[in-house]
Amino acid sequence: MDALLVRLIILLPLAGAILTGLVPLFMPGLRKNESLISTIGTLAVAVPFGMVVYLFLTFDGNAFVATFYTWMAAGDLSVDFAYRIDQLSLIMGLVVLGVGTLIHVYSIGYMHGDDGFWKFFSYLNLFIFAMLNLILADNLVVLFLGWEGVGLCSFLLIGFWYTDLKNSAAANKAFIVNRIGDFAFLLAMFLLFRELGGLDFDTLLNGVDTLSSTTVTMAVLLLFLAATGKSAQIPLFVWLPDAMAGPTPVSALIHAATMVTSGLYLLARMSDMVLAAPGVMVLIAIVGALTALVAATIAITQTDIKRVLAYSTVSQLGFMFMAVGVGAFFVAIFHVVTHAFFKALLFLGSGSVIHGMHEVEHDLEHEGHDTSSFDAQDMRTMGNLKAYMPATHITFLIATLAIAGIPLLSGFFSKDEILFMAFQAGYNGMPVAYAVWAVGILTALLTAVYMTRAYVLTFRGEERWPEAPSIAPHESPLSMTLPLWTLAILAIVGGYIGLPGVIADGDWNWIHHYLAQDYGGPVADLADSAGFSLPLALKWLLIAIGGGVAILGVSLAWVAYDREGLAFDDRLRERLGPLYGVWEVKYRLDEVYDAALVNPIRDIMGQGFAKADASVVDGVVNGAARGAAAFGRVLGRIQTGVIQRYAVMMVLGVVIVMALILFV
Amino acid sequence: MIQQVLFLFLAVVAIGSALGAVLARSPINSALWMVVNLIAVAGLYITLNALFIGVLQVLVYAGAIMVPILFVIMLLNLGSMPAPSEIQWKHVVAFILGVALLTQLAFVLAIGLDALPEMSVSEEAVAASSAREIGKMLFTRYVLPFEIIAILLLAATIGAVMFAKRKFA
Amino acid sequence: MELTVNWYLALSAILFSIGVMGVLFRSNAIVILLSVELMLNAVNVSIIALAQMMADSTGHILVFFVLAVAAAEAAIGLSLVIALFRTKPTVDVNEFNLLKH
Amino acid sequence: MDLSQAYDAMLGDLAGAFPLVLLAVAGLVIVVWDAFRNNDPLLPYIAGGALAIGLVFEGSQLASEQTTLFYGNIRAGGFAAFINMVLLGGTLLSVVLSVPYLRQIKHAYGEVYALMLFATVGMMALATGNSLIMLFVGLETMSVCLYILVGLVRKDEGSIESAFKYFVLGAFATGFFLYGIALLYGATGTVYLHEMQSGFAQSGATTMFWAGVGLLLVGFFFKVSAVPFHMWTPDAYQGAPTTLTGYMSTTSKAAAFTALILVLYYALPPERWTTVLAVVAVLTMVAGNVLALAQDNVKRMLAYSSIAHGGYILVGLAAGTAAGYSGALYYLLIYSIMNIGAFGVIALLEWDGKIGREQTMESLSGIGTQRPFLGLAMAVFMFSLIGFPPFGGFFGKVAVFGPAIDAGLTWLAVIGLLASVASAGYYLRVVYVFSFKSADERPAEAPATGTGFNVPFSSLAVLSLCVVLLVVVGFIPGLRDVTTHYFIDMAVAAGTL
Repeated sequence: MDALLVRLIILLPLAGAILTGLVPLFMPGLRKNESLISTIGTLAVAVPFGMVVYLFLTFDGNAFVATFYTWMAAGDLSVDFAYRIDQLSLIMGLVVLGVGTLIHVYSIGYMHGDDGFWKFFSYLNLFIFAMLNLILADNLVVLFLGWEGVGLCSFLLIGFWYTDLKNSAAANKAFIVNRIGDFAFLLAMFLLFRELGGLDFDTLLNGVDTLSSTTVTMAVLLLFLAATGKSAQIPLFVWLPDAMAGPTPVSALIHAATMVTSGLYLLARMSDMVLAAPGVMVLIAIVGALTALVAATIAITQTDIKRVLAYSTVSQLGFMFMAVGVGAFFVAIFHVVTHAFFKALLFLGSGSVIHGMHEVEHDLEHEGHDTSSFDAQDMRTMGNLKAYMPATHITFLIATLAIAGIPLLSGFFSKDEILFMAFQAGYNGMPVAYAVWAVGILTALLTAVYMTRAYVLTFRGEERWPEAPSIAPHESPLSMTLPLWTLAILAIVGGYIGLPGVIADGDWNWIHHYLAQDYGGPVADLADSAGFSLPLALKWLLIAIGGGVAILGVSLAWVAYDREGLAFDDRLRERLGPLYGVWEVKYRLDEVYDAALVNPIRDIMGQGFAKADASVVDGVVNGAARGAAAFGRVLGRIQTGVIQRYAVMMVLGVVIVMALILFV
Repeated sequence: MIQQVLFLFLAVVAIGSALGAVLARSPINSALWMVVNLIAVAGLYITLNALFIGVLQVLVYAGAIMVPILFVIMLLNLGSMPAPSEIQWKHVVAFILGVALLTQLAFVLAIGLDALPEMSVSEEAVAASSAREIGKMLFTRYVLPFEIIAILLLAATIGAVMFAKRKFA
Repeated sequence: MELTVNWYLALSAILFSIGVMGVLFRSNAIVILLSVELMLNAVNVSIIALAQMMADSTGHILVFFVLAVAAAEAAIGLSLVIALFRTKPTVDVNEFNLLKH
Repeated sequence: MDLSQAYDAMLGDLAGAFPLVLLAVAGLVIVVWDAFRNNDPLLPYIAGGALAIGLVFEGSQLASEQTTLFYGNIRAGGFAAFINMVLLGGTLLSVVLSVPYLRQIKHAYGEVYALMLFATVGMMALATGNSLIMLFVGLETMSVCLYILVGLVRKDEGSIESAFKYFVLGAFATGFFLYGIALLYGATGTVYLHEMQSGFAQSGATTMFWAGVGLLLVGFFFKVSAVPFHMWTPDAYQGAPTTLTGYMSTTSKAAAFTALILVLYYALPPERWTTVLAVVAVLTMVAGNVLALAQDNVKRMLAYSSIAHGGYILVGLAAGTAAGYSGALYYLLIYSIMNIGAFGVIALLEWDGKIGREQTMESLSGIGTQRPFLGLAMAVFMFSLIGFPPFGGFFGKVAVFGPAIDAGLTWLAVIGLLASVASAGYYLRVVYVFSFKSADERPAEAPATGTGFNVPFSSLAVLSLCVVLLVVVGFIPGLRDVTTHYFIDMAVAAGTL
């Protein structure tokens, strides 16, 4: 029964993708039938969600594996198509399918009238299918299939509105940057397979003790590199902000709630192995903290509402990596859950706003205005939207307060737990963790500031678009606001699954008990953290600091931006001087990559570069590709078309081959 | 003794005519030098007591292959190529590579052949190289490659007709 | 000095190298064809010498096949030269560089 | 040996080598038929029918024990059945794709199908041959037929030029190959692959043996277009009719690689050549990918990409283990499907024989939105060529890189993986230009691209089949294992068969 359910959970989204994708491809008449397509597409996710809820409720604490079939059994390698149901995969399944269902519903309204409506639902279903493969897999191979599958869907969806050249460039950039991470993943798999002779999680995690510390370190390092690609950490985070070119529901589902957290999931799944590589964990903590800070500072300066949210996502992912770095895997997953709620809510809210602003743009065009410079995502043209979009306003406010960490909302509990764990790790003899904690506190303050800024600039103050208020946006349809309200409720109460340790000695931290290994779950726990060695007063103090900076940040920013509006940005720029400038240009990371990697290649390769197609991929990836292409053109000169040159090359080859075989 | 003298004579002729074929300005001269070379090599086969192959060499190579080549040269009315005005770098590279290859082959011969016995064409060898023995082998042991060679020749004929015919339908 | 199989093999190597040089140096398509034939011919000398040394008729069979292949290649090569000559009245291979880079 | 007895035994052998015989006879029938009824539209059906029957026959032999026929000259059953299926299947798909294409470019000669069958006979002889004589004859039969097919569009000077280049360099390479055979024959006293190791041990002519191996490898490197013996490849691929480019880029490479595997596995002691193969593999992967990145012409780009894929396969061979060889065979299967499909799509976007030679990537902008099916199929082929899961290409790459790492060649596999990451640059560009650009962005000076000709049902079916195969091939249970048990016992390989 349960095995059958697992099959259905996996296969229904695939069936949905085929029905909404391939059938309309060959029967163009169906493409415009939005109600049919959206019904199929949404049910293909909603029904599996119900099944996961059932599995979750009837789960008896014993992990079980549903094997579809043995896929290859070549030599030592035996790989099954097997899916694992345990605490971790159930939690992830609930989040992915739950948020996924809501976003499908939301998309019905958001994508209404788009030519690619059917394609969009097909891609979304395909994404859910791949994501389920990723989180339910029982071995690294199937997980990797899902891992690449979500990358593919991400590529397709970022480039969805492909008539816009920039979108395609962003899609390519995301794809190619991620290939670097995937490549590390493959190497880790090969390495582990060679050492352990199997790739299913039981073999891997039971075999950790038999591995040499070098091997473990290498493997964890490679897995971490893979995670930095998918979860957008330094140095591979440059793709995520650009990925916002896709439709907003995609940003919410893939680039905030689910796909980008798969790096965290991977590390949590392999937590026993990660714990065996303490050196790498320090690196993870540092990278996480740096990413969180860097992204938060950039977010303060952005004016595009989706880019603010994108950098905020990068920053929050940094928090999660901090948790992993100090060995608190379950907290990372906890933050994944709460973050999925409020960040999806924020994106959907911004989508609702953009939807409304497009309406404004349309009306302006109707009135004969020149709208070529009008940007529906620019917060500088918004303001006072609370008057026009009440539901969006309230839900966005809730999400803002939640992500800022205002006490008793979901973000507070999970973020506080991360900071607490970091501090405790320092207390338990990991000096760098204190620094991580300090950076975390600073970042929390910045988070409160930039999110409040985004909220105030968008919803408060006065209208800044032309012809206001005679032309005004309207509230989005029910199919869009319903998911907003649902997520808002979750963003409020979601944190109560993990109450802090000061309450009832940690007994009420349900998610800790559910996931962590000491309690039967699959996620490892640092052995000494179970003792909660910190004095009680210190614990309360830490909570107070965490809540305090959030309240401080929100109130400061609220007062400042409510009073001065956009002008406060300029005051900040003056006050902070060059620092603000650095943030504004995003630390010039794209340019640094250019200077470090691209330009030298270009200089060496000389001419031919300028002719290269400028539109394929921009930034780093583009540059590297163009550099290689230029190199190719140089190599290509050997290909003169004259037979005798070819023959000379061949004889050169003969001489080399003979020399190698005779004298080496 | 007579064998050595004969070998040396034929070898000198073969190398000389090969150089002539490669170096001659006019393609006609090249082809004629080539014929000399092929006949000298046929002579070498005979010094090895490989009579059947020697005869075949003259018949097939010198006869069936060289004649069409001469035909084509005359058909296209090809004159001499102009002498190269200056030495091009590609010629230098080509020469160096050719010498390198020859050196490697010489190395192989110098080092590698110690293990091989000295030349003495036995009665067995004479028997093994007879037309009778070769024919028997061709039609039993190597009948499959023999049949495939037939296909190869058919394909080559089709191709030659296809390329050379003025209008092919 | 005894006449050994090495003499034949050395001669074969020299002829082979001359053939290679011919392909590399001469730009006349027909001479290139001749040089390739020279290479095959040179290898035949080796094969026959080795076969006679071992009193094995396999080598003769091999040479028989090489002769057939050489004939086929000559036919294809010549017809290609004729076809090329029709597109452009020259046999200088340097002139044929439409496809490159 | 009594001749009549010999002929009695041969009758049984003929039945064992049934597909080879059938193709040869079908080819002869086509030639004769064509002489009486010129370019009869029935001719491709004869070819297709023979190929299909051969395919079914080999399928039935897949599980049988490997044997040799014709006095040990050729293999049948097991291993041979697998590779013959790849060759026959690839040829069959190419024939089906070629029929409408050749008609469109007005070169639908009956002889083409006879030549394709003859070439396939040569390939099968090459891929399953067990003696150097068989390898040589098979290689030459295949090559001669391919020279002719490349130059099929005679009125286009590019086509005839590419055939001439291919021919001259091919004949040149044959010289080296043959020299290698001669030296090996001298050093071991035999031409049979399975006797070579013991023959080598007896004679002790080490240098001569290894020199022979080196020259033999050169011949193979040329045929599989490994760098630096690849120079003919882009020119020949570009000038050939597009569906036939797909044919020669897959089946001929598969045959040559298989023969190389047989030689390495049965005839050579596993030392020395690892370095050579590894070095050549690196050169091939790097140069192939880098050159492809710089290409604007679609066909040329695919030609360089196929060079790079040869490099990946060489990585598996360099491992020198049973897993590496079987991985290489598996890769050949998947590679054939991908490339036939990709060239098939390109072929359907042409409307005369010359356009393929000149068609640039940009001139095909937005073609994927105008022809959604072709766009989708091309995207699948490109992603598979990148080696992106869940498409077949990924499993192929795992099958060759994994054994290399197991054999201690981690650096080689890393270079291979990096190279395939880089390859995403140009494959994605095709996807991007086809589907993400609009037709208005086609450069004005580009040759006017129509939307190609109307796609006949047969071509659609073949492309769909390729797409479906690529999506499911990695997931067919047991398929990967088929090739592995051919190489189980490395130790007894020599001398026994």
